Formats: sequence, structure tokens, C-alpha cells
Amino acid sequence: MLRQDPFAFAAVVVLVLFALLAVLGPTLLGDIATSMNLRARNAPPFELERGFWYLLGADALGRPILARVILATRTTLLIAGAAVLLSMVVGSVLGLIAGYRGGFLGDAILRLTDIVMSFPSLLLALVVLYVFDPAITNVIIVLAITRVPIYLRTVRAEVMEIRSRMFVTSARVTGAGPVRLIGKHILPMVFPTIVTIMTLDFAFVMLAEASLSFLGLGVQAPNVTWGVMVAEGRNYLSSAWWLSFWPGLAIALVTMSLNLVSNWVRMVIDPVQRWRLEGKGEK
Amino acid sequence: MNDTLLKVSDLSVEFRNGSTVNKAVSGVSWDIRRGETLAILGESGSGKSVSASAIMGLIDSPPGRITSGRAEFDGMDLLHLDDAERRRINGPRIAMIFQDPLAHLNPVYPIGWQVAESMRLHGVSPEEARRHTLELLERVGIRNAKARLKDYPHQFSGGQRQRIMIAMAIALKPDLLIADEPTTALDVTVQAQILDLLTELRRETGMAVLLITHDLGVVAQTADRVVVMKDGQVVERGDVREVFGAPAHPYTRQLLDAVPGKSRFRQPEAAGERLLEGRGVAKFYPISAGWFGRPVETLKALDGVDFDLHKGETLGIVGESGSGKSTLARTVLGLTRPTSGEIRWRGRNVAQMSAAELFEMRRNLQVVFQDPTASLNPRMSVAEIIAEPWAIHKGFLPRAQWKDRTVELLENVGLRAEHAERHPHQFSGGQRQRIAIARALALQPEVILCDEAVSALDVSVQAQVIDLLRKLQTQYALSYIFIAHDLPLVRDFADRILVMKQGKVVEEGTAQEIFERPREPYTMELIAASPDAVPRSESRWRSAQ
Amino acid sequence: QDTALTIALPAEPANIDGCNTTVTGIGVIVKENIVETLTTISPEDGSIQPRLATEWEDIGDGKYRVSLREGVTFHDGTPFDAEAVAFSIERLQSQEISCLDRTKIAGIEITTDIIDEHTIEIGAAPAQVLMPTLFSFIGVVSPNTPTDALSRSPVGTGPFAFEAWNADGVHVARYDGYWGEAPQVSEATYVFRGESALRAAMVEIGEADIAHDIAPQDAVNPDIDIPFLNGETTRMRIVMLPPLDDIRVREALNLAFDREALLGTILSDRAQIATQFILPNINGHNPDLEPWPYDPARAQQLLDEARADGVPVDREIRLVGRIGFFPNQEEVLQAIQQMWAAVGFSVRLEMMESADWLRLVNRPYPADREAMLIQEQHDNNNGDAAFTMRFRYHTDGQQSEMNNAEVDRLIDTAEQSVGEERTLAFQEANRIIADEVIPAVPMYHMVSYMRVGSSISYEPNVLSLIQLELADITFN
Amino acid sequence: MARHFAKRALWSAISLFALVVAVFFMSRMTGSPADLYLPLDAPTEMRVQFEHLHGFDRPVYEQFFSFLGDLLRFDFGMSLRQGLPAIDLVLQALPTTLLLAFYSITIALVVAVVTGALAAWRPNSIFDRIATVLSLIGASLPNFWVAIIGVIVFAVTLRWVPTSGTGSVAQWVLPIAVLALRPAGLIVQVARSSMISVLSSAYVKTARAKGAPSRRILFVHALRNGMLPVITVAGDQAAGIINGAVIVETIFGFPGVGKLMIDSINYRDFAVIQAGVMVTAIAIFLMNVLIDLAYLGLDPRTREEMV
Ligand SMILES: Nc1ncnc2c1ncn2[C@@H]1O[C@H](COP(=O)(O)OP(=O)(O)OP(=O)(O)O)[C@@H](O)[C@H]1O
Ligand SMILES: Nc1ncnc2c1ncn2[C@@H]1O[C@H](COP(=O)(O)OP(=O)(O)OP(=O)(O)O)[C@@H](O)[C@H]1O
Ligand SMILES: [Mg+2]
Ligand SMILES: [Mg+2]
Repeated sequence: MLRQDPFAFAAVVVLVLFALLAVLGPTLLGDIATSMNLRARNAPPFELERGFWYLLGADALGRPILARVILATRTTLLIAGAAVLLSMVVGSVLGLIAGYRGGFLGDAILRLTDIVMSFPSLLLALVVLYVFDPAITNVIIVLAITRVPIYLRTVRAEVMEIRSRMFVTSARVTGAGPVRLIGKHILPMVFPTIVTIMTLDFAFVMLAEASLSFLGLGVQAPNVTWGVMVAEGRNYLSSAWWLSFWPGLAIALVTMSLNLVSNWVRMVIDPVQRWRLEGKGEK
Repeated sequence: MNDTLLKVSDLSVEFRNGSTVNKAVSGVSWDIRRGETLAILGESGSGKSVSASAIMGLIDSPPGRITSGRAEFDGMDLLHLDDAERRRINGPRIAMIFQDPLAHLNPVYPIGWQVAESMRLHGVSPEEARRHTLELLERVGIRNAKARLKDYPHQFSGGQRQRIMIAMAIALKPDLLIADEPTTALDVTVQAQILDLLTELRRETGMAVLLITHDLGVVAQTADRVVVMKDGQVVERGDVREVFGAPAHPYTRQLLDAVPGKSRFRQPEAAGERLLEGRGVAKFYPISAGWFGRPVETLKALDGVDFDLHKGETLGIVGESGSGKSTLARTVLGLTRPTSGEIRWRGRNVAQMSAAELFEMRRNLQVVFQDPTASLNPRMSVAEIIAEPWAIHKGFLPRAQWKDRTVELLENVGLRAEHAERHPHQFSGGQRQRIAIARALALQPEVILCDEAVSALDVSVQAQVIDLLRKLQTQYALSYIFIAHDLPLVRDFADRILVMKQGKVVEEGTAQEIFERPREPYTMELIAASPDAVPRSESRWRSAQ
Repeated sequence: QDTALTIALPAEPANIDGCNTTVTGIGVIVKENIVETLTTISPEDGSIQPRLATEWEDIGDGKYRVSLREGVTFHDGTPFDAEAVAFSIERLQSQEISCLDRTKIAGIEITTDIIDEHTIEIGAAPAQVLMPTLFSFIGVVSPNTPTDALSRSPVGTGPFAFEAWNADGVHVARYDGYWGEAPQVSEATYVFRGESALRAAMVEIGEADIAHDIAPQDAVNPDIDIPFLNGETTRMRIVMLPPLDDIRVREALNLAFDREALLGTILSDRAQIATQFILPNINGHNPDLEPWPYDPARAQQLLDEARADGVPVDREIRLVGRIGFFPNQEEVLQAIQQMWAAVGFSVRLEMMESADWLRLVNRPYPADREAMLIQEQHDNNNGDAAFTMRFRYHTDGQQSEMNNAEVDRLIDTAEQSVGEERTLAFQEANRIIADEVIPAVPMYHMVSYMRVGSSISYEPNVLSLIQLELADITFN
Repeated sequence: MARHFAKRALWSAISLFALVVAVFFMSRMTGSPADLYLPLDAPTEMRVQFEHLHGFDRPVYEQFFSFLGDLLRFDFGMSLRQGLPAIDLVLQALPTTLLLAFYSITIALVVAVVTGALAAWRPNSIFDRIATVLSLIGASLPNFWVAIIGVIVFAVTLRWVPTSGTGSVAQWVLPIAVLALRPAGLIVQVARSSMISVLSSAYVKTARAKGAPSRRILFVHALRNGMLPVITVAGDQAAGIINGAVIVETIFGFPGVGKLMIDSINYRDFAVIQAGVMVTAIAIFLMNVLIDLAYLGLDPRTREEMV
């Protein structure tokens, strides 16, 4: 079925490629990505005389961007993936509870998100920075906390609507407990929205992480992420666009691939939509 | 023939589902003349709704595909219209009443708006549309129509929704009205009212009606000609009286034989253990004036209902649409809390049960809801849907047997093993209802609550299902609460009957008492309004030929 | 001719009070434009010039008799006199508001004695050798200025009067009653834009006339982008704990750092390699000190020697940078980190938020502070080394890592002397620090760029980062 | 319904209080303002005097109670940095921010919902693919990038709009466009996803049977049913702008709350942080009430829950 959607197929290929880079990249690269060469400072892309690694140009310290993008893959995907998953799980669970149970607990949860939504994230980051040691896990936690409300609120809203549908009632009458009602009947209906938000949040989290790095909370040199690379390129936007362009492109590519794959998955798991993928092959 | 309004020839529709192709309609031809009523009778799942959808241009394509045929209407081929032409036809020239009224009404718009829209779309002014909407709703028998214009679909009973759909369809006085089971959800008095209305419109405007139904009584009383379908094909056609009088095809004969209302009354045996009882059950809905207004009025959906259900008996509940039958069912199931009164299961008040007791009750009290489409999870396959009760009540049936048992249940309700892997949206209305029945049977409960459980089935399948229910009843001493408006059916199947009107029980008795010696005028009215499956030329609903 | 200017600054100041004139963002707007000081420091040689004070005389006992300029009025019409000076000095020292200029006279109590309308005696306890320099920190504001709050609408005697401060920025207009020569600029608007590239663009397309402090990579047009030594010096302070307590290791750090390599690449080629923490125009700067040569081989050798002696040179050393000192800062640090790695140091770079960083640099130091390098930046634009030396190098200096009796003695002596003696003592202290103690890795005297629109001319100088006199601007 | 909102208000008051308490104590965990506020070379005595002047030398709980006391009079104290009443500073900056949020979210909503709905009409069509790619790019571009490139292209090269500033309408164009981009990208996807399911509902068929034109089916019949997640996401994005359009505010010189808050947090200007959080929280709470009202307006079935 995957091959019937060339876009989704391409997206999977891209994701697999990035996954491979994340696993193998840092070992394969050695110090290519970290050794500077001030003579190649801001070297433009597509000039091959400096060698293959300089294909995408060099950064302000003359380090090859291609190598750095590869080097950054692992940390980037690790942080963004963990933060997105964490916020999704926490947000969805709380949203399910708030939407399904309603009542006092639901209200309490909802107001808690109001608090999180209005709490300045910079302040949160600083508190973490002061109270704990800077560690990647802290970055993930800060990022996750700030993203929880979006999942929570969407999930809650959808659950409230789905909860009142007849087939849920019908399962309830058969004796289904909350776990089954949620897991079998409600979650699958909310899932598409969650996935859509997740894939979109991926990009956001990657960029937000950069601002924490600048506070001293995130990754520190020589370790690097795409977000940090984009942010470092900021000062050179008018003179050397490629510094932030390539890592930005990587972020966009991953986001887009995730989204295409998730669109595809959503169609596959939705029996009403599945034909869209099936019909194609025969034409 | 000059007065042929629509001529369908060699229509074939198929659905693709992965690698399998499902021929829903194959090579069907018929025609309908101006002003006449053509009935399409047929087995549930025989392609009646699909052929109607094809004419309306509503087949989702893909997965559906019209593989052959023409539908000539006014010199046009309805199967090959462009969007603009289609819009000019749909609504003012050909209108449709859908089979499943809840799903087909938009949940977020007030019903008044939805009815008016069908006029506004075709150039009627807002005030005119508003005025006419009110008139239409009154005409289809929505009580207190003016106040309810701003209500939403979920606030209406099944029959009321059906009537709203009808109001919407006849708003523009179309040349052809395609009515897909228009009266299935209606009680006989309202059914009579609706049929009167359609007749009247037909006289006024010369509207032709394509009536898709399995209610032989309705066909007998209203149709001029009839087309009988089975397995996607037309098996018989002709004048109603001829077909009903001398059916040629075995299927038609089978249908006519299966017409209920002819068997002997059931004689209630000595009352067994009392399983369920209701005492003074009442449910009031506030009708508020606006978002912030105080409730101005209360709608008494149930108003002090008492009932008992004993082991092994069938309690029939009849009554006009909106009389509170479904509300009573929901209350019994513990889905809505009664405003006052109580429901007891084996002497325990349902409202005060512990979770474990409730779970035990639910194991033994299953339900088939009125609205089959909505009650099936669209993402689950039929196999999953039917197996769900076993997954919930672990230990009832070992997993290894699920598959066989599912197939068995499907066959019991007249479906086939291959249907297990399909999803609800791939079925006809009647088929979905049977899936719901199969699910209710899965646990072999003590009580099954059937809210119009067989109303969407053709009489032969209906008879098959009823037979099954009866068999189970004798085997396991099952009890049923059987909500229906099809009086002959209730007459055949119920031991005792409650007659409801406006939230109150107006009469109660054994089937025989109710049907042979009705005391209340309302009951008499109901019985009288029930159409007879023998076509008579003097039927007030038939068009004057 | 339209002689209104728009000046784009990097950040909006919190206030523009006349007692905060030494603060970067505020001084640029206020100092000598709106509020004038008693004396000013010449950007060329650091000498003290008269401004509102015309003459001053040391009358002993820490007191100076100061003659004030006559015929001067404040923008609100109040005449400028000894009262006003006394008022301003009192307000500067008030406990009710935190005047930042007071840090320049910290630990000193200043008293005033009005002699007549245009003569005042100003005393300091303890007595100050650099009294005329201190006068340059005293901005004189109208006696109508509130004494319990910092002002956002300063009233002074300068050539420009404050007009308004709103969402568009700060507006000033030429003051017709100014005592001196009327400037060419008729009015000026200060706007605040955080993005260097955007400030530069504003001048390019004529939305602004001066873009202050733009990053080297945005300074692409030599005709309008003018580099200037901005008075800031940057270095890395060494916390002298093992292994950095070994002088060979500190030497190695200095030798392994190729200072030339960063010039003209990451940093402007106009930046100067620093030998000490003060600029050459400051009294006490030692011109004989040589920059560290780049000699990685020697560095390696020193390290090996130290290692052989059991110094834990392979221990990881933190290099702590504070966010936001200068453009491209993190790149500079990364580059240096790499150079050190090349000779065998293991240095971990950490960029810190200000408050976090401050915990490491100010006494009392945290007990668990380990050996580390702390990047610092310092500007002494007050003409004399005194504003640097005790604080950083004396045993009881608040940010000192040193404990050297000779340096302590030299600083004590210098602070009490004048003239050549003072200069020599400071110079000698700086020599010892640079050659014998090596408490730091000196880096650069920094350069800023100012983009000046082609319709005007302005020559930026060492003070331009904190003081930009509109009166110096002329039209082409 | 009225009771619902009364309850809601009570809850909000409680959480507002919790928020204020959290902010009070948490902000004080991030170091002393004295270090940041005073110049680097400020001597110890000056620090001590500074802390005394502003009461930071008192025990934290004491500070807290006097803060609470003042709060009852809606007095947040004076800004350390600017010497003005904190609340005034915040209220001064608020309109700019609210306007930015309102315009950008409104524009994003309109553009994105239309695009998302059209994309859902024929999933995987060319239009859908293009819309998807563009919206994802929009959602993954960092604000500063768009802002600076926007200035370079539209202000410097094309000279269509001024680079920055708040005076004229033209000056609002770029900031609003930049702020709208990410929400728009997100909403396109969310709208598309929810519209795809809605469009296969039975009532969409009814509309077709009535002869409703595609446009009407899409935007009248289906859209309202698909708006629930859209509104939630839009609300989240609006909240994001209300308490942190820092980058846009800084780059374009818009003196809004985001910039004020960042400066205040960087300088540990507690009074302003406190006032800012309170005011933005109230704005966000009110917005959430609006969102709930929108749910009610959009889906009548949710109304029952609230009565
Ligand atoms: N949620 C609700 N809000 C307001 N009124 C309601 C609600 N649900 C049901 N009603 C009203 O209660 C009455 C009884 O409805 P109910 O569904 O029980 O009728 P019914 O007897 O099952 O009719 P039918 O045969 O048409 O299904 C109707 O008038 C209906 O409009
Ligand atoms: N989307 C679909 N995909 C696959 N099969 C379908 C789909 N829709 C309908 N069918 C099949 O087409 C056949 C005809 O369905 P149709 O709805 O026309 O039946 P019907 O005659 O109206 O029956 P009923 O009286 O039960 O409503 C059925 O066998 C059904 O399973
Ligand atoms: Mg059908
Ligand atoms: Mg009902």
C-alpha cells in the first residue's frame, strides 16, 4: 500500500535515511564536523574545490555544513523526539481524563493547563537552569512541559464530542470499562488529530530547543543540533544564507516526511478512507 | 411513452475493496411515470439504496463505480451530469429522503435552518423559506414546530428526525421524490399522516414517488407498480395488485408469506422471576429560551411510567413517535438518569448499583439501538464489533472460538461469513442493523432490549430474525423488551404490550387484549392506521390512475 | 536643509536619567546631548576637559573649588548655578534611588559647599586623587527633577532638549538657549531595533542616519560602515586551581591561542590584540608589553613538562562565557577551544545566562568553584587604570583571583600618587601581572562598527558606545 | 449556562492565584536582581543597599505576604529597572501585543481554514500536496528567519514596506505576516485532517442531495463540524503570541508584552514579571472562555454538558 502513495514512500525513505545518519553519523564523521578552518569561513555551497564535505558550504568557523548537519542529526532527533513524545503522552492522558471524566478533576486539569499556558517559558527555563544542572533531560522536560497544553486541550475537546457518540454508548452498555472505551473507541478517533499536531510540533520543538541552548540550558558546543545551527546562522542571514538554510531544510524535511507518513498512516487505519490508497494502483 | 419521468436502464454499480469487487447493483432497469408511485421492494442489501444514490449522483467514486447504465430524466442522463446540472436537478427536481435520519442531519445546525436551506439554495427568499419551513414542519407533524425550529437534531426522537428529513425533501415540490425507507422509524399514525401528505403533494404537483421500502403493507396501500430486487437484480416487476396477487418469483412469494400479523397470539405463561421493573419513571428535558435563559418549559419525555419484565417474556412497547419509548430504553440501560422514579434490576435500583453489579447487569442486558449506523464504531471491522462483548466479559468464550462463533452469529442474522472483515460503512442499512443484533446476541444475555431492532429489515429477513429470537427465547428463557411501531410484528411477537403516548403508558395488556379488545381510543387509532398488506384499489394513498 | 536625524540603537534603555549617563544605552542618548557633566574626558588622550565647570582647583583636604559656567539655563528655564550642582550631587548619592553613576564614586562620600552662585566647593572623603575625572561622572540636572524616582524625561543644560518618549522612540530637539555653539542637527529620534542586520538596512534605505553597533558581518560597505575601538577589552580570567595553578599550564594556554587567526575572520581586522586589560589611551597602560606569540609546539612542551611533574593537565577545564558580550562571541570561544584542544587541553565550553555567570565572578566565590576559564569584557573609558586595577588584581579586589604582595603594593602606591609616579606604578603592576602571574588569557581590544548615512559625517571614537554627541555630527 | 461561567470564573481565580504564587517563588529562585541591575563593578555595599532599598533582604515569606497585601489593591509595586509602576508598564505594552495576536491569528485562521478545507476536498490532489508542503514549511520556519528575510526582501530590496516601527499601517504588515505564518501552517494541517473525516459523513451527502454547491458543502456544512480542533490549536497559538511574540517585537521595534517580559525576566524585575504574568494570564483565561463559547456556538451537543 505504501508504494501506491509515492509521496509517503519518499517520506519513509527520507526518515530511514535520517535515522541511519543519527545512528551512524557521529562515528563515521570523526572530527570532520568539528574541526574548524578559518580560511573556509562562510564558504559558499556548491564549490567542490574544498572537497565533498564542503558541498553545502561552511559555517562561520569554516566547518563543513554537510558534516555538521549529519553530526547534529542524532542529538536533534533525540531531543525533539523525546520532548514531543513526552508532551504528547502526558497531554493526551490528561486530556483523556479531563474530557472523559469531566467534573472536578476535569476542571482542575484544565485550569492547570491555563497556568502552564500563561507561565512564561523563559522563566521556567531559568528556574530549571538554576535549580538543576544543565542536562539534556532538563531541556526535554522544559520543552515537554510547555507543549503539554496543546495536546491536552485538543484531546479533551475531541473526547467530549466522541464520548457522546452512539457507538461509545453502545460499548458502554455492553459493559465496557473506561480503559476499553478510551483505548478502543475514543483514542482511535482522536489519534489522527494527535498525530497531526505531533508532526507539526516536531519542527517547533527543534527550534525552541535552540533558544534554550543559548541560555545555557541545552546542548553546548561541540555538540550541536539543527535548531542551534539555524540560530547560529541568524547573524549571517544577510551575508551567508546557507548557514541557516541547510539545517533549516533538514528540519523542514523531517517535519514534512513525518507529516506525509502520518497522513498516510491515518488513511490506512481509517477504513472509510482506505480506498484512497487502494484505488490508485489499478489506474 | 410520453409521461415517463425517469427511465433507468441496465444500471450496474460495484464497490472495490482492496482486491475484491462487490457488485451491489447489476443490470437493473425500471421506469417511473409522472405522478405515480413506484415501489422498490427487496431484500436488505439488495442494492435499493445504492441504485437510488446512483441516480442522485451520491456514489462515492472511488470506491464505488457505475459500470453501466443510463438514467434518462427530461432528456438528460442522470448518471453523467456535470456539477452545475447536478445542482439544478438535486433538490428542486429530484429530492431524496435518506434511510438513516440521524446521520443524515447535520448535528451542528438547527433543524429549521436545515429545512429552510433546501429552499434557500434554489432561490427562495429568506422570509418565504422561513414561513414555509414552519408550515412544512407542522405538516409532517412536528408538534410545537415554531418553538422547535431552533433545536438541533440530537434533541429529536428517531421518528421526528425522519419527519424533518421528509420536510426537507418535499420543500421544493420536486418532480420525483426518492424515499428510502421514509416511514420505517415512524409509528403507524404518523406513517399514515406522512403517506397522506405525500399523496396530497402528488395530487397538488404531480410529483412521482420512488418508494424504497420493505414494508409490504405500505407498498400494498400506496404503490402503483412495484419492482422487486434481490442480490442486485430485479427479479420481478409489475402492477402491485398483480404482483401481490400472483407473485411469480419465489422470493416475492417468500416475502408475501413472511408478512407478520397472521400468526396466533402468544399466550403468556405463568410469570417467571421478575427481572426488571420500573416505578414511576419520569424524565424531563428543560427547553430553554436561549443560552443563558432559564428553562421556560419542560418537555416530559417520560411521565410516570410503570412496567415489569419477567423471565422468558416479551414486553412490546408501542406508541407514536416521540412518545418516549427510546427514552425509556435509555433509562433502563442507565444511560440517562430518570428525573424521578426508579428502575430495578432483580430488585436492585439501577441508579444505586456498584460498578460490579452494573457490570453483571450489563452482561445480562443487551441492547439493539434504533440507529444502527451510529451505534457501530466506524473503525472496527464487523468481526471486531461482534467479538467486543467477549473481550469485555472475559471468560465467556475462549478466544479460539471467537471466529467460528462470529460466523455462526452472522449467519443466524442472515449475513455471510465473508462480511466479517468489512467495515460498517460498507453495508446497507438493514445489514448494519443485523450486525447490531448479532452483537447483542453474542453474550446470550437474559434480556435484550430491541429499539426498533428489525424495522430496517425486509419481511423475510425480519421473519428470520424474529424466528431466531423466538428460538433463543424458548431455549434460554430469554426476555425481550421489544420497541416497535410495526403493530403486526408486535402482535406476533409480544406477550404483553405497553401503549405509550406523550411519555405516559395509556394502556397495558396481553397482545390479545390489546389487539382484540383495545380500550383506549388511541390504541384503536393505532391499530386502524396500520396498513394492510393486501393491495386495495380504494386505498386513499394510491394515485388515481 | 532637513537636519533631523534618526539613530538606530540596539536596545531600548530602561530610563534616561541624568544620573545614569555612564550606562551604555542611556549615555548615548543623554550624555552631553541632554545632560552635561562638569568635565568631560577627551576620547583622544583621556585628558580632562572643562564642560559645565570652567576651572577647578585642589584646595586640599580632599576639596576642590570649582568655577561654574555662567549664562547657562536648563531646558525648563531654571538657571544653572551652584544650587543645581549641589542638588545633582545629592541626588546622585541619594539612597532613595539607585543611580548607576554612583558605582563610579562608590565608597566615596561627596560633599558640597556653595560659595556663590557660580562657585562651589566639592569635597570627597576619602580624598580623591582623580577628582577632576570624577567630575565627568556628575551630570547636572534641573533642580526640578524628582528625587525619589529615576527620570524618563531628563532636563539638563545640553544642546538638545528632551521632547518625548513613546512607542516610536526617544525624541530630542535642538535647544535654542544653549550656551555653546548651536549644533547643525535640529532634532533627533532614537529608535531601538534589536537586530544588527536590520539597523544596518535602515541606514541603507534611508530610514535611519546612524546605525549603532552593528555586527562585523553586516558591515559590508566600507564607505559607510566605520569601525572604531569601542573601549571594551575582552579576556579570559583564570581561576587558579589545579591544574591552572601551575604557571606553565597558564603559559601554555596563552601560547596555544592564535590571536592573529581570528582577526579579519570572525572578528574585525581592526580589533587589537590586547596585552593587558586596559586600552593604550588609559593612564597606566604599559606599552612595553608584547602580545603572546602563537607557539603551539612550546605550549605542548610546557604541558608535557607539567604533566611529568604530576600536574593534572588532562583534567577537563570549563570555559564559561556569558551570553551577549559581543557579536560572534560563541564562535570566537569555540575557535579558541579548538586551538587548545589541538595542544592537548580538554576544554568544555559553557555559555551562561548573566545571573548564573555572575555567581562565578564576584566575591564571595562559590565554595565548589573548580579550575576554570571565565570570559570577561571590561571597559575603562575613564582615562585612568585605577578604575581597573584594584578591582581585578588587588588581593582584596572584588573580582580578583590574585594574591601578589608586590602588585598589591604597586596598586596602593599608584592610587595615592599623581603624574609620572602613578603611571609608572600602574605600568609596573601590569608588567608583573602579564609576565609573572598570568592570571588571564588576554584577548582583544574590541571594535564596533557604526553605519553612518552618506548625508552626514561623524567620526566615532572610543567613547561612542556610551556617548554620542549630536553636536559632533555635520551634514555633507 | 450562567452557572457554568460563574464556576469557571471561580476556577480561574483559583488558578490565577496559584500562578501568581508559583511565579513569585520560582522567579526568586533564579538569582538576585542586584547583580544584574547594578554594573559589574558595583561594590558590595551598594548591592547591600540596593537589596535593602527594594526589600530583597527580608525573608521570602515576608516579601510574599507584603506582595499579597499589595496585590489586593492591584498594586504590583514599582519596576526595578524602569522605576515606574509595574502594572502601568504592562498595560501600556498590552494593546500592541493583543492587536498583533488578534490580527495575525485572525488572518492565519481565515487563510488556513480555507486552504485546509480545500485541501481536504480532494486529499492527495495536486492542490493538497502543494498546500501541505507550503503549510509545513510555514510551520517549520523560525520566526526570526522569516522576519529578517522578510525585511531583506520586502523592505530593503523591493521597498514595499518600511523595515520596522509601529507608526503606520504599512509597518504592521511584516510583523503580522511573520506572526501569522506558523499558526497558519499548523491550522492548515489540523483543518485538513479534521475536514477529511467530516467530509465523509452522511450529512454531507444530504447537502449534496439538496443541490448545494461544493463551496457551500465545504464551508457551511462540513467546516463547522471540523472546527473544534482548529479552534483549540488557534487558541494555543494566540496564547503563544500573547505571552511571547518576543522575536517579532524585538526585531520590528514593537514595544509589546513579550519584549517587556523577556527584559524583565532577564533583569529579574520581579514586579513587572508578576504583573505581566497576571495580565497575560487574564488575557489567556478570557481567550479560553471565548474558545469555550466558540465550542458552544459551533457544536450544540456540547451545550448540554454545561447546563
Ligand atoms: N436530549 C434531548 N433534549 C430534549 N428533548 C429530547 C432529548 N432527547 C429526547 N427528547 C425528546 O423526548 C421525547 C421522547 O423521545 P424518544 O426518543 O424517547 O421517542 P421515541 O418514543 O423513541 O420515538 P421514535 O419512535 O420516533 O423513536 C421527544 O419529544 C424528543 O424530542
Ligand atoms: N461503500 C460501500 N462499500 C462496499 N460495499 C457497499 C458500500 N455501500 C453499499 N455496499 C454494498 O452494496 C449492497 C447494496 O447496498 P444497499 O445499501 O443498496 O442495500 P439496500 O437494498 O438499500 O438494503 P437495506 O434495505 O438494508 O437498506 C450491500 O450488499 C452493501 O454491502
Ligand atoms: Mg438501504
Ligand atoms: Mg425511538
